[in-house]
Amino acid sequence: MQNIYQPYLAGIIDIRQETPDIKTFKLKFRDKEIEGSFNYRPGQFVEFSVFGEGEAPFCIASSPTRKGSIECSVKRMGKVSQALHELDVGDTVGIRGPYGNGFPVEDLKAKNLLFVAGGIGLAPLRSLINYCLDNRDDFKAVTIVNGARTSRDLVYKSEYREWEKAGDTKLHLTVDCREEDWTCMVGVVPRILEQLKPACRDSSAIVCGPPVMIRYTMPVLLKLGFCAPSIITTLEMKMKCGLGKCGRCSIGNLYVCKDGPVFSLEQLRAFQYEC
Amino acid sequence: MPSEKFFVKEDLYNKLEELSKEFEIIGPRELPNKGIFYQSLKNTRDLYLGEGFAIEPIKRFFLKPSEWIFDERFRENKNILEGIPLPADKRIIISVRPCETRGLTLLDKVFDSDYKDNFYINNRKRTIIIGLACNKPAKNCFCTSMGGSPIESRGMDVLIFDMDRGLIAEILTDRGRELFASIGEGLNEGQRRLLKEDKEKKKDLVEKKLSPPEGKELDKIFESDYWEDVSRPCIGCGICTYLCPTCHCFDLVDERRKRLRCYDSCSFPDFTLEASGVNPRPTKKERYRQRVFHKFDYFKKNFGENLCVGCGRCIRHCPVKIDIADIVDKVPGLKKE
Amino acid sequence: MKIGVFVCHCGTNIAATVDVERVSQEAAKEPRVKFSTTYRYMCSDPGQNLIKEAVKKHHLDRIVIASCSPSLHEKTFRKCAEKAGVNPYLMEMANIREHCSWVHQDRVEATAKAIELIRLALAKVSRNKPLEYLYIPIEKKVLIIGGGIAGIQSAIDIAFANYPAVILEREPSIGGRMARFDKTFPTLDCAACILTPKMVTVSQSKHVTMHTYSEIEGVKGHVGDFTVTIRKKARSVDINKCTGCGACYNKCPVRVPSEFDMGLGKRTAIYIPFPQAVPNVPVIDRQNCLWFTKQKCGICKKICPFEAIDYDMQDEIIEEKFGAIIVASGFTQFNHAVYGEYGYGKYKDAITGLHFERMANSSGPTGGKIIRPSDGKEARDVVFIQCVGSRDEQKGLSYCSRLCCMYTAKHALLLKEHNKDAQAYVFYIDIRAAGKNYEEFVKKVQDEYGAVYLRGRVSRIFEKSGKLIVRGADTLSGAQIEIKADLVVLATGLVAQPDAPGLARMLHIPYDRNNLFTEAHPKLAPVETITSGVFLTGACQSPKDIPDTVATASAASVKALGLMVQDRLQREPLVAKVDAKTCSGCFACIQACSFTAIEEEEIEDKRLKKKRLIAKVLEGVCTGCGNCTAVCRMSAIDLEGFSNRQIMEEIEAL
Amino acid sequence: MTATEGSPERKRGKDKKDWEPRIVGFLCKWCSYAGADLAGTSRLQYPPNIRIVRVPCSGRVNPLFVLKCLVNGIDGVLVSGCHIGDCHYSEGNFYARRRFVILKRLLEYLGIDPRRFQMSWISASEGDKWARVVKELVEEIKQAGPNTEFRKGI
Amino acid sequence: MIDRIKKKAEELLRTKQVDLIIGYKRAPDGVSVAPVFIDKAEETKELIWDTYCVYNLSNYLKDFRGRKIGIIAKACDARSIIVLLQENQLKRKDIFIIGVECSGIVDEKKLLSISPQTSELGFDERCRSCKPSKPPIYDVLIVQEGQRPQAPRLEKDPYGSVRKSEAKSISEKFKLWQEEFSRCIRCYACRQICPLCYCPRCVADQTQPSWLSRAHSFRGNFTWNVTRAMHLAGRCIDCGECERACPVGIPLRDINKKIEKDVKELFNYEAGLSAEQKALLSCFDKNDPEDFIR
Repeated sequence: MQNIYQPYLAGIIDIRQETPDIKTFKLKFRDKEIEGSFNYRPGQFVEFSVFGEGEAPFCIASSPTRKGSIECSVKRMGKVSQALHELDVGDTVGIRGPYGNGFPVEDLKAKNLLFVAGGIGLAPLRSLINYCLDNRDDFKAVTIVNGARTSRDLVYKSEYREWEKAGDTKLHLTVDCREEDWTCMVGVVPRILEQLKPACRDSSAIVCGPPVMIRYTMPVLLKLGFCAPSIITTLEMKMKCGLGKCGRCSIGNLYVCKDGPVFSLEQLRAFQYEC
Repeated sequence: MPSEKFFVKEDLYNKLEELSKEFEIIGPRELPNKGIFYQSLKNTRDLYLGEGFAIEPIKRFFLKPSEWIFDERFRENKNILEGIPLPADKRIIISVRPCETRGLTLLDKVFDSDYKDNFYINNRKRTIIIGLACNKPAKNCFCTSMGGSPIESRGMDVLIFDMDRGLIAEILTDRGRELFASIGEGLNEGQRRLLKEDKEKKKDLVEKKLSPPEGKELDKIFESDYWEDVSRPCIGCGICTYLCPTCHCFDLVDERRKRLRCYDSCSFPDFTLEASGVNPRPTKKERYRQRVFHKFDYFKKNFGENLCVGCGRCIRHCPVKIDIADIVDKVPGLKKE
Repeated sequence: MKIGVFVCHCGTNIAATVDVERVSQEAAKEPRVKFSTTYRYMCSDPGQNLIKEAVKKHHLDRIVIASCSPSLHEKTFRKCAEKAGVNPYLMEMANIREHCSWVHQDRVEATAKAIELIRLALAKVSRNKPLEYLYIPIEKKVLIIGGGIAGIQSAIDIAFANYPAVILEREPSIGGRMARFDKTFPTLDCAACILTPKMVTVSQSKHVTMHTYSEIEGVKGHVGDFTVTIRKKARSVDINKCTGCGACYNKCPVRVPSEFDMGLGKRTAIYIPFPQAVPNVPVIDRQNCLWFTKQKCGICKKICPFEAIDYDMQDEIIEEKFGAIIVASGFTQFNHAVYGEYGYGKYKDAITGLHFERMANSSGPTGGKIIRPSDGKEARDVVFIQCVGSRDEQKGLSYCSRLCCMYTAKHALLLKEHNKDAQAYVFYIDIRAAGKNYEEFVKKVQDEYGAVYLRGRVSRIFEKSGKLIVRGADTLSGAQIEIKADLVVLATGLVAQPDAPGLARMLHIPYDRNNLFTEAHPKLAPVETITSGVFLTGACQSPKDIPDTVATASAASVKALGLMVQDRLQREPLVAKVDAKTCSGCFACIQACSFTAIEEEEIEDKRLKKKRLIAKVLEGVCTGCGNCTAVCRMSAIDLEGFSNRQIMEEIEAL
Repeated sequence: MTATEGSPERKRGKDKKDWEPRIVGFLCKWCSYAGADLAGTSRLQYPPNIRIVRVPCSGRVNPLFVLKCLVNGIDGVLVSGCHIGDCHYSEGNFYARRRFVILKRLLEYLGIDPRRFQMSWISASEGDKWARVVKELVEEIKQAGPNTEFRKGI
Repeated sequence: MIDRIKKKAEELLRTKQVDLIIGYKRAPDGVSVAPVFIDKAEETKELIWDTYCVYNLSNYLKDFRGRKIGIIAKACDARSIIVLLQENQLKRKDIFIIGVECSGIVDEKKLLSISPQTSELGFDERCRSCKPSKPPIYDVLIVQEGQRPQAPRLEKDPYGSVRKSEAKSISEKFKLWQEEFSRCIRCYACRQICPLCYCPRCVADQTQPSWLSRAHSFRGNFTWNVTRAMHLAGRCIDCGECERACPVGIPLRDINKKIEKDVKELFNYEAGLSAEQKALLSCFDKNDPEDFIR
């Protein structure tokens, strides 16, 4: 029987410094076979092992449509992420997964998609955005609202052009406060949404960002006419095993790691989750 | 071969002696002034067959308090992971209380479902469990309210009844049958009747009762101040969870170039403390409520049973006398007729 | 993380015993080591260049240097790292010379140990954090506590460098003990002649401010930024109006014993302590002034042409900021009342050396005559007793007061000069004359001035027919000696001021069991204290004669000036840090900090949504000893450079 | 940080016959560390069993460091600082002395061989004392035998 | 006695001198006692006082920082309050101490094993070496009425048992404690029940660095137990709660007592006597013993 707690080894093949405290790691499994069999959906996550330090979950930021490697963006925070930030290209980490439910890609097909991201919250959305762009015909209009505290804190800057160029896709960037040489929007994400007034018909909103942003975005979306089942978000909670066993990430009778991390607002309401 | 056997204690000791060549024999042992502890018995006569409960349930032989999950090495500039060989030696755990084995059947639902935990499953497979029905439940026992009873035999291979003059073993599985092939005799009519009477009698032995509210109803008072009130005396130690036959939360940490899986407890603040400093269960209220809800609501929703066997350990050993049964029983506004 | 390991041969010093090549190869196999090499002399310019180039080429971000002791070259390699673009605190050394190649002979064992030592250094460096130097702004002003010769000299030196100095003196005038002396040994310069010009220099310097008749009340802050509270006692005379004409004290009707003259002379109630006083402004002794005691008289106020007399003057409390403090609080005399056998207090003609100084002074109370205080007759046979208090653990001091031998010799000489017929007898234990021309001086006093030196203790003094009979033993001849003396002069030892401990506590400097202030290091930091920015000079630290006092005064000034000339103070960032989330505010650290480098700070606890107190390290004061980290049960306080993670990592790597 | 496997020396430790004690010294950098340096400069020979962790002051040494060493299977631990009165920080060693007398007695009470945890005052001029203390320590700990008790179990 | 306690508690709440009273009430089992937190004057009826009032309630004070708390304190509890005051964990003005005179409390585990024939009263061992029956600090003292059975005092030497253990051989001692510590389940009840273990984040929970092994092994258990004891050196006031809370019966008091004895003998220091006292390990004496140093 397989040891469900033992990760696969993966090598870091590229590191990109996104912001002063966020790095994106590009990983390739050491074992070719695993690379071939590692299938995931946008919105799923993996457990990252930095040996000697421990394990922590990070969502997959790359799209399954782009094979050969997976990417994760990591903000320098706790013991593991700090250690991860100290690693270099060529170093080895452990990867366990993919875990979680991922975004309901099938349900989103033939819909207008509104992506609302704050800071590193863009990471799981990026996976889905790129997935949509790679299967462009399956989806209708794509609108991306991406905010950060400052322009320095915007992630995946190098991909914005590509997104903007894609057909029927709009990208709105915003920062919290006015800055010099900043030509895009200024204001917190919920405010910007109020200004943009994206259409709710045949639409799903996929929201990911810091808890405060989510808290203030939800009512705006509802006001704009999005219904609770069509508002989708991903939850963050301390996770350890990723398998729904260790007991940490329980929210109601569900486990964020196993039954989440993607939930619709309707689901969240069902277990009195405050957001 | 009969499914019940009669023998005297002496026979059992001898049998265990014989079995100890092939099996590791684990059973409760009374340590003076300390209590009863399950131990690997070098001398099978140390086996405690009396009343009372071991402090720690047999959970620790299946979901170990700590175990290495894998080995991390760095050799010649390369990271290598090595699995930990699973122990293969066969074990017998004897004189196990029905509620504890019942606990295992609940743990099976967690560890032997979707993602299968090979460490746990291996331990389950290599262990034969011989239970001992309770003659005298303790004052904090409430197993009958939790779907168990002093004669509950789920999860056991053999269940022994202590009948004054001797022991009657109810053989429940093939493994048990094999084990008890050469001990004792089948029951005569009198003995059979005695056993039946005994079973009947024991069903009603447990005095403490509680009727846990249905999951949906607990939901309603999720935000109640009740949880703050009842959790106030809680000191946040791990006794109730560590000694619980069904609590199974764990942590994974790296130590000494190995990964360790060890018990963790929802009563510890660090359990849910995130790297960012945010804690979704910041106070005793949320933590204690989690424990109650996990046991009497969430698990029930997921697996159809309460995650509690009513063994009373958490009540017995709570240093501040928190009584989960009492708390669940007195959940406000949900009194059932 | 990319660590580079640089193994030094140190010529053959390391390479002869340790297989450096193998060490380097093994090091290269360690995790995160991206580069490893050896070189003959890593500390040499080519060696350092090699490091710089390797850093550049391999993008190294941490460095381990396996060579000699960090005591020797830590600074060198930190600088080298800095120049190579690596934070200097991301460099660690493995001492494979002093701790390995030099103390072992077996090549296999030594090589194995060297590899392990590098592994330790690797473990540590992997937990190092880049640290930035600390900079502390400096208040460009020096406080000098005490206006004796030590304080005066310090003020002059500091003023000479064009930095402001403030002298704090509790007496009405600066000058201290030296102002009371007659001549000074061994050159016999007149004390006043050499001191007065210095006092004038101070008073005229635009850089020196004097707070005379003032006391220190409190000290807060740390090096570069001390805030000192000063009490300026009410002088009753406006220092700005008074011209020092003397009209007031000339007319004052009160006569009391003069402290300056050791009670041998009298002074008025409004007085200047001595003619050369600086500032030359009188002070009213309110205890004895008729206006203050009986609300009568008021002559001085009436007579003062400048309306400088102000009976309503109050003590004034001021606060001033300083960048450094020089402690020059001086000494006092040993209270020899414990030696009943010497008869001081009982017999008027048993006096101390300081009395003798005043008598010998031609402007003193006796006009330069050495007389018997009992009857005013000129003294002929004078017995000097040395080591009164000093070198006597039982009754007095454990230490030698160092100057008594010399001033007694001087007194014996002065006696003869003042009175050709006089005869000096000196009872001594040893003659300690270890100074330039000191031994010669003592010899001259014996040979040319006929002073009789008797080695031994005086056992008893008693009065008989108007003379003091001094009984003692001459241990050299073994004879019992009895001298009929006109005058007995006790060479009392020097002791700390009675309020020295209070001052020490204010300044957070340690003092020894004799209440003498303790220097930072007896040899290598003799004028520094463990409180950075506080320096010592003169006899408050240990008995000193004038040359030594002046020397330490200049030394302390240089130390203070060393701070003054800097724009800001650069300090190693190896200081303690508090993790606010973990700190419980039990303040065990504050109690255990020898440097008062930790204080309480109120923070807003987000978790508890309450304000609470936690510890805060004053980086400018912290010396980085790390004691706080070990008394902190929750490990909320940690030491940069020797952090818990670094040390624990080392332990785990063992 | 991923550590590597034991050195050859450590491996040797597994074989009882060739067992060599492993000793850790926490040395204050002003006195004892300098004393050990002097032993080197004077070419005084001593056994290679000791590894030195350099600390600013004996007062820096947390009892948990000592404990960690012992439970990690280190055979002997030495904490060494300046002589009383010589502390660079004037009082650090006083605190250390108080702290460690309690630890030492407690460890002995719990059955840890007192030879396994020791303290010394060694000044910067006492290179000879350093060499002697190491020699004695190695001898004593050899007699005490390997510290294996903590290796059992998990 | 209980009437006066109730009266005082009622008065304190009614007059709003305190926001909350921490006291004792009967546990659901009807025999033993549980802590109770009362914020309404009329609920003070629930309060009880008897020999089952084992808890050192000062442990709860940290949960109510910044609020005015009335607390019922025995002599040992009051001593831990002193240590908490000494360590700035409490403000004196925030607490109202209802001191109760105490002649000893029972050991429930012991009670269960006593045969009814003996005269043994089942007093807790900790009460046998407790000196004062009155708390050293209080705002109001409720004294005992009449004669009450008193916990039998230990003869002469309160450290007799420690001395006996000290005399054992090293290997005996090791075996003993190996056995004891091997049972430790690392539930940290000893820490959580201790009023003096108030660290916001215990070193045992810290991961950077990881001070002690999380493993339930002798290695990890030993480190934990020594760490706990060391952190109580000069602070433990021997309320014995840790030992009572320990589910597996590790004689923690014995370890605490050992340190208490050393501290008394070596430094003449006793914990919890005065809030002005310096912390034992944050001060020193120039003449501290150093015969153990080379």
